[in-house]
Amino acid sequence: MSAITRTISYVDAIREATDLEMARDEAVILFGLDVDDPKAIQGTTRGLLEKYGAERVFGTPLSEDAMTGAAIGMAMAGLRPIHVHIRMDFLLLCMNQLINIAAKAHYMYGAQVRVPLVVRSMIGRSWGQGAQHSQGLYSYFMHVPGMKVVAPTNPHDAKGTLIAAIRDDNPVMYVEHRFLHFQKGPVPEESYVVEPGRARVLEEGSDVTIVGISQALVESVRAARYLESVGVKAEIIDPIWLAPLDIDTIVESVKKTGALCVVDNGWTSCGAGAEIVARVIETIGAIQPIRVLRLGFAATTCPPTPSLEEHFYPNGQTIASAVYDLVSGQARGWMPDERADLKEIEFRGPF
Amino acid sequence: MSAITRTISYVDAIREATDLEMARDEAVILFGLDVDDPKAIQGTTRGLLEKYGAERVFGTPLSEDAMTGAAIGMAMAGLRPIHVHIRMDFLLLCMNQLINIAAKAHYMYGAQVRVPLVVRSMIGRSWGQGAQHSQGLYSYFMHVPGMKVVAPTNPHDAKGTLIAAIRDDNPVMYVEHRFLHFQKGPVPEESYVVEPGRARVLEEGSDVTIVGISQALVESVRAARYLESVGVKAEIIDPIWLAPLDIDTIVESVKKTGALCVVDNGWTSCGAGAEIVARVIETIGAIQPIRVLRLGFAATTCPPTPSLEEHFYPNGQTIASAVYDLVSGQARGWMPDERADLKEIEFRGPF
Amino acid sequence: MQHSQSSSSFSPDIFRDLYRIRRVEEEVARVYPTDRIKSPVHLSIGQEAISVAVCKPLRADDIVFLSYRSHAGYLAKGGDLRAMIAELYGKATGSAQGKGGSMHLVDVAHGVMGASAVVGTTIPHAIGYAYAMKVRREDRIVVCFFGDGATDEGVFDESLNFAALKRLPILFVCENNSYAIHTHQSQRHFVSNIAERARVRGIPSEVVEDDLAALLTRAEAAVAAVRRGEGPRFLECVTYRWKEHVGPGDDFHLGYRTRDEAEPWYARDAVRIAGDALDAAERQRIIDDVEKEIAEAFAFAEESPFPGKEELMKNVFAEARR
Amino acid sequence: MQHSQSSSSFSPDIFRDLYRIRRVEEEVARVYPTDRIKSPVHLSIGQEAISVAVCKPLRADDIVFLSYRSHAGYLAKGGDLRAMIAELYGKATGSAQGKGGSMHLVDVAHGVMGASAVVGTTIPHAIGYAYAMKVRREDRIVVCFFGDGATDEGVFDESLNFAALKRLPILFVCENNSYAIHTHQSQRHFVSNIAERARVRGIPSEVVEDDLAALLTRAEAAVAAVRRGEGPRFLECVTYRWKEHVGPGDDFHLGYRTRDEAEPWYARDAVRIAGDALDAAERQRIIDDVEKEIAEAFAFAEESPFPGKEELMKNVFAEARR
Ligand SMILES: Cc1ncc(C[n+]2csc(CCOP(=O)(O)OP(=O)(O)O)c2C)c(N)n1
Ligand SMILES: Cc1ncc(C[n+]2csc(CCOP(=O)(O)OP(=O)(O)O)c2C)c(N)n1
Ligand SMILES: [Mg+2]
Ligand SMILES: [Mg+2]
Repeated sequence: MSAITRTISYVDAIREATDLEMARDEAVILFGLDVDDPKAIQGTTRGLLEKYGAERVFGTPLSEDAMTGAAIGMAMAGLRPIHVHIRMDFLLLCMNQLINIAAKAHYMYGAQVRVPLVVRSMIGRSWGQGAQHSQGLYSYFMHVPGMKVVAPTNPHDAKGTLIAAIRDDNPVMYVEHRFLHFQKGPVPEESYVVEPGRARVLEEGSDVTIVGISQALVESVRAARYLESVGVKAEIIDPIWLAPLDIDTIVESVKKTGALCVVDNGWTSCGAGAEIVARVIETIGAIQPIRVLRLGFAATTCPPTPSLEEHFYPNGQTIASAVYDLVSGQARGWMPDERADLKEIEFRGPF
Repeated sequence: MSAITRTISYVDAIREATDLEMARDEAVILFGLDVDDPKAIQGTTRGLLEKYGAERVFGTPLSEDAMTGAAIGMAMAGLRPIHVHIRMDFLLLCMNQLINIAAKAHYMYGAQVRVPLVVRSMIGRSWGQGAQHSQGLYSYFMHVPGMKVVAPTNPHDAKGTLIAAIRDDNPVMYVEHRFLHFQKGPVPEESYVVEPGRARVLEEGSDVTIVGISQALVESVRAARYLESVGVKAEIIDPIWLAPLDIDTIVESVKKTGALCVVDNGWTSCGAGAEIVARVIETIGAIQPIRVLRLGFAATTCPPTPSLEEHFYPNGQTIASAVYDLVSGQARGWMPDERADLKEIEFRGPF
Repeated sequence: MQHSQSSSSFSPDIFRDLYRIRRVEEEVARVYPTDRIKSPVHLSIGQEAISVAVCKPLRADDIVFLSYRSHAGYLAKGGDLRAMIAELYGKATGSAQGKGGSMHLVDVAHGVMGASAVVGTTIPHAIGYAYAMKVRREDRIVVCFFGDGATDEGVFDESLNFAALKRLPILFVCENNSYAIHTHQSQRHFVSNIAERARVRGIPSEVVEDDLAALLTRAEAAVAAVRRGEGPRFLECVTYRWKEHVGPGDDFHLGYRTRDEAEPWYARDAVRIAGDALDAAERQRIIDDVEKEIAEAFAFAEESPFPGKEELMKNVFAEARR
Repeated sequence: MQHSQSSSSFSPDIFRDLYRIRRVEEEVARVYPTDRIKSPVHLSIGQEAISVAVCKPLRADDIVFLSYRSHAGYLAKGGDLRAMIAELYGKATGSAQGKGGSMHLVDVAHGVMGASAVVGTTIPHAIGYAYAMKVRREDRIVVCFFGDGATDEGVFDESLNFAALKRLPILFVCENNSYAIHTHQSQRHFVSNIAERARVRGIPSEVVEDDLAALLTRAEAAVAAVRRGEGPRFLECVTYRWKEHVGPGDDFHLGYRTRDEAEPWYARDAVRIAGDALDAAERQRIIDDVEKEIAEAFAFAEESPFPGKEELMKNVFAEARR
């Protein structure tokens, strides 16, 4: 693959993908609370109202349930709606439409309708967001057949998966972590798709497979740096798409390493990590013993105070510490000191 | 444990538990769509309106979201609401209140409030219920900290877990499968609780551990009978409570058998089975190879037509066939013929 | 068909549509106990006039959204009868190849966009579809049918708000039969004034009594106004469900309502009234036609195959088509 | 504090309550840029009079439910100031030990049942609590505060319906500041008539303009009616948010509203008006008291410890207490 020379942010990658698709296809339409307001959803919708007009780019009343249903109706009529939510937590208001209709319509209406709907939902963190502004609930959408789920971790994939999602004739849950919004990275100027169902081996290693989901991938890369210092070589996998999930890539890696750690940006119970572990073990559990570990949100409500919040999320150091124990087969009691040079983690490809 | 002489149905066990608790504690209150109508929620609420009056037993408007919020408000005020839904699928209308508030209130309000709420939700099946009247979505509630989840499989536990749920100061999701409503079994007349977090080994065996959830437990017992005919001895576990989950009992069993099959009454992806498998493997995966299999709904929307629906759900025969392959380590191509004597499966204890 | 309360005359088409729906429902009810219908059925008997009157002024390319009590709306809009019966039978020739069932009837080619088993869920679909028509400057319109129970759900109010705000080409039709299953509206609403709730949003709204002539006039006017681009309209149509909530029988034995309550509605039966307006020969010709069509549709369903096992996993996802 | 538009005289208490809330908010805004407050803040500046007027006739054992813009309601109802500031600081002495944050203030001992970050979510809690009071034959009442944006959500309409149906002892108070974040009501509602939506449900309802005297009178009357057992009441109180939606600053630079729009509201400032009604010495005494209390509360928060790591997993579940 040829080197990509332009560097832009994740926010701009989303904006550009939307812009390109809206220019390419009149049917694409963008709405949700505040998409047309001065803050333009962190900048991801900036300029689109001016370019495409208020019928194709509009804010809505605070009516998540009806607006999701409306998005489905628009999709049935042949539009390709992108419905934006500044917090994934608000999706709990429209689960009926998403799970009972969007995921099922094509099947239960005998393939007479299609629901090409993209739901953009943001996960927050820090600054005291607390209980209801922090949840990464994507496993809810992995549970139900008929939905695709994607959680891009870098600007390149943010653009390519959003274009893929918009062109997909099925409902796609597109998950953005606010920390990732500030990531910069190489992004081609032209249109391209990052296809559903293909994971990426970000770094090769022989001792343990670490699968990092959404922003947890960044923490996993940090963890890999720490682990190097104790001689542990981690293979880092970015699943990109959670449904369909590229389990083969993960299984191949675990066959080699014999140890799997999934670092999630949500709770572990019945989460994405549980699914990944179960599928790996169903495939190769009978053949070899496998060390397995899931990390994710602490099994509690997210507290806003920083003294507790720092223990709510796994980070590079805590991941490294736990993975070191995992590969060692015993508690080592090792916790690396924070390294300032790991503050900025950027992906430069290859993609 | 002394023998229990009285036999009643699951429906009557629910009714009796509710009655006993309403008599014992004025704070217990029962409501939901149609709880006071002539069909009395399959009979589970029969007679309670007459006995406790329309303020403590009432039907509601079709407003699942607000009524769930109201239930939470009642609970904050010191009542102990039981909110009934004739289909679990309708919970998708009130996920915001259940996940964003009920599960979190005690924590995020600094332990100043309690939410002693019981949500009774029914899973359907057959008779063309189809896409939106068939889902077993309990993994959504296992995902979020702060909720308890129970899926009793027999009249004894239906009564004992409901009483435990009503007395619990936390939100409890109580899951009833309509097929189980017709089960009969021994139930003590007096009050008793079946405590959260304790599973039951229903049948002992050495070759494979089968965990059956809700109605899938009945199918698992059928499967065990078929498996006997090919010499496979299955250990059957009823988890009863899905959260908190008694993983120790399951782990102990798998240590012995080396093989685990979870038969679920829902989709497998990020489902209860994924969680059980992941926790077992996290505990003992490093020590021994373990054969693992999840069975559950086919990864599709539930079709109403019987020619497809019969393939949507695992049953005694298909479970037996798959488990035989699992313990054999190879595809045997064995599918037992249906046995008429397995139509009625009843649990006679011990409890 | 002795006496008529209304002196209006109705076109043969109206009688045909009404009679056809009534007889389909009666056939469904007749067959139901044999277990050959593989789906719960929510019969429209007693409520047919609303669907027929509202669909009469619609064009083939207009769109309707329905609730699970969808048979009348489906047929009135032109949904395929054979595909419907086959769907109830769970057959591969059904409107959804047996994957929808009675509660999810659909016929996109005839503008029936689909029914849903969860009360109120199709209301926002209707506004979304109408929004698409509006931005594409089409002169089609959407009609959204639902029951009085659906108006209890918050999504109803949210949808009215959006429809009003965006001046959408949509006609809301509430079939108020007073009951949600066995619970009367008076046990669910402090004031029984559903139409007012639309009016307060700025949507012209009216209550239409159970009278075929009135229904036809009011529906035609409302459809015309919506088509002229005047924004949404709302009709609350007062009606009565003759049969049990779900299933083929009567339900007076349950005790939540009495036969006395039902009698006046039977006396106003629109099917009879529309039939009485015709001369006997013409009426009989229509009856014969319809009976033949229905018999054929049931025969078609009976003879059709069930879908094969390989269908189970098909169409979970839509395949790319470009 | 030069001139007053209103000639009414207001009690010292009213001034104290208003001034106290205003000054707490200003202190929060002042401290905010230092990052010692560990939570997003939604300031009530400009809207204080509504909380003060409505809480004035309440008893200590009455209950209020709040939105995330909760500081005014929390303080007006008697919520503990030190616990509030400590909660904003994320300290162990906070109302929720740092586990709630600014958006989830609570003080059960003083009848503040809790605020929520998801718009509209506390409205049904309020009706549930009122239901409990009703069945227990208490003479307490519930007040439910929320913004105009919350009325977009279906749960608002569902809750009105239930409150009306069950004749609950609840006063709904909509603080209509015309905006949901940066989106004006006119972009969200076709007709701006929130109070009408309650009236159509059979709930006596009125619009109260931005006038302290009117607010006091109307709130007192509404609370009295609810307490007499006359069922729910609804007040739509017209108001204006002076500061940005979230955070401590102004936001005219964003361009969604102008300073011109704000000026008339500044001119009607209730804090100043209530102060002007007092003699200078009395006013100063109150100011000194309040300033001292606020300074102490912030000092308390500053000095308090953060919760220790062991708190993270505490109170996920409530322990049995019997
Ligand atoms: C959201 C939801 N809640 C409850 C039910 C159970 N239910 C099925 S039909 C029905 C009554 C609906 O009444 P109405 O809208 O008046 O329609 P009708 O049956 O009278 O045509 C109810 C409560 C449901 N299907 N969906
Ligand atoms: C359900 C939900 N949707 C969206 C948001 C994002 N949001 C936070 S505050 C707000 C505006 C609410 O406006 P209003 O109810 O008028 O209250 P105000 O801020 O004016 O006091 C929105 C849209 C949210 N918190 N919850
Ligand atoms: Mg009805
Ligand atoms: Mg506002």
